[in-house]
Amino acid sequence: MSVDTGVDLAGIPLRNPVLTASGTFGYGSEFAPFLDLRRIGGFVAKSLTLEPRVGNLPPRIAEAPSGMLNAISLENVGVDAFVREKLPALPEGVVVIASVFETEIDRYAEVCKRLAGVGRVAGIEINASCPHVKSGGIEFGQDPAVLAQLVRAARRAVQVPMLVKLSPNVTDIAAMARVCEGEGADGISLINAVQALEVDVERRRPVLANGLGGLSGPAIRPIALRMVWQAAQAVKLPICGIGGITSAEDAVKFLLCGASAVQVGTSNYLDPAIAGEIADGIAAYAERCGFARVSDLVGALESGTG
Amino acid sequence: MSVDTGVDLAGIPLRNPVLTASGTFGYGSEFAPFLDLRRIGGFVAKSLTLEPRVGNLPPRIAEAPSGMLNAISLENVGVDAFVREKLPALPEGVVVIASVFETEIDRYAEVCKRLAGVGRVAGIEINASCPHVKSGGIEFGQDPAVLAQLVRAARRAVQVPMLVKLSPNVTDIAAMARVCEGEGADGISLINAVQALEVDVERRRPVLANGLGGLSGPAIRPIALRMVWQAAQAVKLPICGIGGITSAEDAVKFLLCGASAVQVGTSNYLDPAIAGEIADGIAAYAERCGFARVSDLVGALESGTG
Amino acid sequence: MSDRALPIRTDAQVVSNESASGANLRLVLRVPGFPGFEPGQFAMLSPGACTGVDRSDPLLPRPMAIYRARGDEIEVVYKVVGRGTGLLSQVRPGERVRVVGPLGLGFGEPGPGERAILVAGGTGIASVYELAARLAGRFDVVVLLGARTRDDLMGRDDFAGLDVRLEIASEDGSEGIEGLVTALLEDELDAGGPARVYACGPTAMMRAAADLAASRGVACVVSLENTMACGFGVCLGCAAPLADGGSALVCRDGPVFDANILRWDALA
Amino acid sequence: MSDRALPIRTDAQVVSNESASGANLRLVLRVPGFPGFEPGQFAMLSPGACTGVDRSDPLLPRPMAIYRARGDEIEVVYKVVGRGTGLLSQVRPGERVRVVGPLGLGFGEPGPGERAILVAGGTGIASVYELAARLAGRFDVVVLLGARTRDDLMGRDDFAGLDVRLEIASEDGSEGIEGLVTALLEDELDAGGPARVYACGPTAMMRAAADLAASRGVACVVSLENTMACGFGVCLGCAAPLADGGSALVCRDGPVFDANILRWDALA
Ligand SMILES: Cc1cc2nc3c(=O)[nH]c(=O)nc-3n(C[C@H](O)[C@H](O)[C@H](O)COP(=O)(O)OP(=O)(O)OC[C@H]3O[C@@H](n4cnc5c(N)ncnc54)[C@H](O)[C@@H]3O)c2cc1C
Ligand SMILES: Cc1cc2nc3c(=O)[nH]c(=O)nc-3n(C[C@H](O)[C@H](O)[C@H](O)COP(=O)(O)OP(=O)(O)OC[C@H]3O[C@@H](n4cnc5c(N)ncnc54)[C@H](O)[C@@H]3O)c2cc1C
Ligand SMILES: Cc1cc2nc3c(=O)[nH]c(=O)nc-3n(C[C@H](O)[C@H](O)[C@H](O)COP(=O)(O)O)c2cc1C
Ligand SMILES: Cc1cc2nc3c(=O)[nH]c(=O)nc-3n(C[C@H](O)[C@H](O)[C@H](O)COP(=O)(O)O)c2cc1C
Ligand code: FES
Ligand code: FES
Repeated sequence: MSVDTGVDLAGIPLRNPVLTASGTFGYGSEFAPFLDLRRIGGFVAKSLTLEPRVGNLPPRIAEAPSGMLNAISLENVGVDAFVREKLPALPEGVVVIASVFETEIDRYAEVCKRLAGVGRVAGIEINASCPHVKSGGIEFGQDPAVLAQLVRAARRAVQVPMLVKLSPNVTDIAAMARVCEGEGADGISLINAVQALEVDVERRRPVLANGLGGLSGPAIRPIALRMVWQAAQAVKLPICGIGGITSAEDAVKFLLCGASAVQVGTSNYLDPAIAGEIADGIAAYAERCGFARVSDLVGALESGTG
Repeated sequence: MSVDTGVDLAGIPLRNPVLTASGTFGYGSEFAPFLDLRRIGGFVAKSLTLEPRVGNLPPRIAEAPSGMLNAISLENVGVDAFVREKLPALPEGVVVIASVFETEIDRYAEVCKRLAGVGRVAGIEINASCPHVKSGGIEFGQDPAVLAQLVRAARRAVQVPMLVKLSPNVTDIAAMARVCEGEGADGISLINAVQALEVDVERRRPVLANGLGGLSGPAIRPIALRMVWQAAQAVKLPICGIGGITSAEDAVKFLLCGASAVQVGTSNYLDPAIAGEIADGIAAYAERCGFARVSDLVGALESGTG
Repeated sequence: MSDRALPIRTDAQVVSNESASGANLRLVLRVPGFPGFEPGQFAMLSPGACTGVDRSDPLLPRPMAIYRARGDEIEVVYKVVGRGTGLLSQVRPGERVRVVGPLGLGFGEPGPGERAILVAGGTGIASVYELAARLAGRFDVVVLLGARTRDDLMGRDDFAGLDVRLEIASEDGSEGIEGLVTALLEDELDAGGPARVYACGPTAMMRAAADLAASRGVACVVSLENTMACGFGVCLGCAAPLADGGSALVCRDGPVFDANILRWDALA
Repeated sequence: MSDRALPIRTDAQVVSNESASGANLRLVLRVPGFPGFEPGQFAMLSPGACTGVDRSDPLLPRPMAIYRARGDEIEVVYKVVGRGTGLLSQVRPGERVRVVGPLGLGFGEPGPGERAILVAGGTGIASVYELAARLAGRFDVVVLLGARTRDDLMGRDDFAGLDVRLEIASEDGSEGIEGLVTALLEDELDAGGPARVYACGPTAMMRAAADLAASRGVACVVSLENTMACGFGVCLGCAAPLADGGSALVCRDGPVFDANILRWDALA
């Protein structure tokens, strides 16, 4: 492939713009049987909390039209086990971005501190789509003031490139992007799953034990593209585009809207090798359309529209 | 059918809870070849402006995963032609709800005045998902203060039952519902289409000439169910549930979440007789599950969940 | 303009669905109560609802010209270009396809003594077969078909069986003259005499045909193939911009339009 | 627990897909490089990707037990209960189905001298056939199958062809005794002697089997059929709550579990 597929995401050099999304790629090694992890730009690990956590009762997932709902809650091995057991299991040359979520700002900061100086961690993604106990369960990423506090605190604790992952459950995604830029984030990732509800008409209760869940998959892609485009108009920050990506063409749509890289999520469940195929397909698209660098696709959507 | 299918929506008595959504049912008579309009509860006509309007350039629609995008803009025949030509064309016994949208609050009020005292208009739905010129294009329904002004002004101009149709592009749908309740709306309808973007990777431009469009269809149903449930928790106002309804089961989900009635939208394009089948199916469901009245399904979702 | 028969909505039964030439297939559907149709009218088919498994992607029905009809059996000739037609190509006899139609307004007839020049390319060919069949014998009819290559040609043999003059152009010369169908049209128009042009195909082709006809002072109608959601005038998605600044609905006011009233530069 | 062969992901070719009894079908897939499997392991099949037309609804792959395998041909016996299995029932020989597997941990073997009591109902029957086949002859094997009615019974004749004792219960008495399969299990357990119970089927049935076994002090393993998104331990969607307050992943730590460690009241 004569095309230069390398991109820079917020100071993280990637061999290609295809990452995999937190919570959809485990801790990486689960995919080793299916995919050479060096074929993709890197992956974002399952979000980490200070202590190990057990998640919600089943059912935790449900199917939706062109998508799925999930309510896994905070289940993860905890930051220490991640550093001690999960990271060392990964082959050299695999770019790992750690994801952090917690229920209190100081806990976020503490998780970040535990990740500081860990060699294998190329960057940290702050998952702001977590219910904030103090503000009565609304997500950190839904209130500009709370988001600002979170990003400020995290920025102090993070030396490596720091991405902030935004919640789509907001009126004005551009405003949230500006908050991140103002508080010194190196980049933003969007979107997280869209808050949703599925109902079982036979039992007359929500399908998920937790009631509400997050909608992901192709169904939300047009919403994600809109938000990435709006964010790209509003800030200079590098953007990582996420939402319903199932093919190279889908990924290219995000790049054209202004994303420097993308994350493949739910599609990894359908086809654990898909991220590699998407990476190859983006290069093929660039070549076919006469782009010397994949990075030339970023923001190449014809303007004056939208 | 031994089941009582009648419901009351914000003071409008309906023979069954199935309405059809504004912009997806024309002015009613277009469906006469396919469906006896008396089989459904009624319909909401295409939103009306003061003067007739021509819409956007093509392409105005695009397909999306389990949904479609549209950017029709304000195209409609205008309130006067609606009253003069469209209403008289409808058979007796068809319940008609007029929908109003405009770019300025006083223009909204003026359209409502023109509809005042028109016998065939059983109710008025205020479409708040319209870009507000004065606030730089953000939707009336996206800013609580602007929404309050709109509802207040409309309330003064409307004597018949008044529904306010909410935009889903907000952080806190419950807050918007409370605004409507506070300003004297008789009910709320939700959701309108979700703001979205689809990209043509060959032309490297948005598929729609307008750029952004509204996502509708099954893809948004889990989002709509969540918002209807959240609104039902927040206000006592009757709710009309809208979003991706394709079957009686889908409609029942909205009733269980607290909607007193539903509106079928995009599905009318796929099958112009579907609203009638959904109405029959809801009655069949109620009978099968031992509900004497369809209205007993409203809010019957098992609590303690969500 | 022909007055329209009231459309119906029905779950039609698949009689047959066999490949014609190249990527083209011929679908025969039994549509109980089909009221007949005018040449140029179309139907909305729901491939998403084809296989009996309820599925919401792809969501929208697809507009297809009614190629011809025998009693309550209608025939559709279509090309597989994407997901909807791909699904349609998989339906088997006995399965059901939701059909809404006939829809739209057809081609009118030529004036007395006018020669009918039908120029069609690509999937547009399917829209003009019935027109040719009904005008054949009663008018002097010339059918000019264009395709990229021989295999793409729809209904070639059907046209050959009609009492019409048939000429073909293919871009690779594999059938008829090598080149564009508009070259054939130019010769026809140069022959002179009162005539009326009926064009259906890619927008660029129809625009060229319209310009040629206009330059000779010959009337020209075109049949547009806009993307559609409903097909019966309620979604307003198929609007075609008009020269006078207004817009018309392709599904309701068309798909056939007098070429002069359209705003060609803004046609999607 | 058997050590697991590394799973593969491949677009398997459909060899055949024919109706077995009632709403059950038997699908044979050619899976190049299939590494073999342990009884109780399963595969994720993507019916949404069946027909060759890219489609995103239904989205998720469906877990299916590997019924048996010959070289690189694997067999799946499934019941049409909804959209995914409905689509699966329509795939034709030559078409491709995405397969990820073998996944999960299988049933272990009984202890020396232990009688193997396999009790299965509904679609769970498909999970125990290979176990019966591999234990047959080497252990005293009893297979107890339950179904609503005769037609629902999966692989009846396959089991009959094995060197095992086969007993059947149907709710309508159309085959074997009239009643629930757990009644058969009770008799078996009353016969006494060292034994091990392998149960797969509806949750209520497995729970009853587990309770019966426990009351007799007999070991019991069950194979759970939770809804799954990935099948290989990354979505955390298939979690089964454990008695100790923790939770295990059905796809990775199961689907086979010692009945005692599960928190039955919270199983979905
Ligand atoms: C009134 C009318 C009559 C028609 N009659 C016929 C007919 O008789 N036979 C026939 O084969 N087709 C006909 N078409 C075109 C047909 O509707 C489209 O080819 C079809 O909708 C494509 O659906 P798809 O899902 O397969 O393609 P999509 O997946 O929707 O799109 C795939 C590709 O097909 C192309 N495409 C999409 N829509 C159209 C379109 N409307 N016209 C041309 N290319 C398109 C796009 O460039 C896209 O890249 C007609 C269209 C109209 C409006
Ligand atoms: C490890 C494992 C092995 C399995 N092996 C087999 C097998 O060999 N043969 C077989 O036929 N089935 C098997 N199943 C069950 C099978 O996965 C489901 O029946 C299937 O996913 C249903 O998909 P659907 O789209 O057709 O139904 P859906 O449209 O998803 O659901 C339709 C109805 O099916 C029921 N249903 C959904 N999921 C399940 C489920 N997991 N189990 C039972 N009922 C369900 C629901 O009640 C729902 O009302 C297995 C499940 C697991 C977890
Ligand atoms: C089962 C599941 C678990 C997820 N867990 C996380 C998580 O722990 N942290 C996070 O930031 N995002 C999480 N996500 C969100 C995804 O990373 C992604 O933002 C979202 O699914 C949209 O992308 P997609 O449509 O490609 O899946 C999860 C998504 C799913 C489906
Ligand atoms: C083509 C199109 C045009 C629409 N026009 C209007 C409109 O004029 N006024 C309005 O309130 N909603 C309009 N809507 C939104 C619908 O009424 C409905 O709220 C939305 O489509 C969600 O419902 P659905 O998923 O069932 O389609 C339109 C929707 C579509 C698809
Ligand atoms: S396709 Fe809906 S109005 Fe023409
Ligand atoms: S199915 Fe995804 S973790 Fe088990």
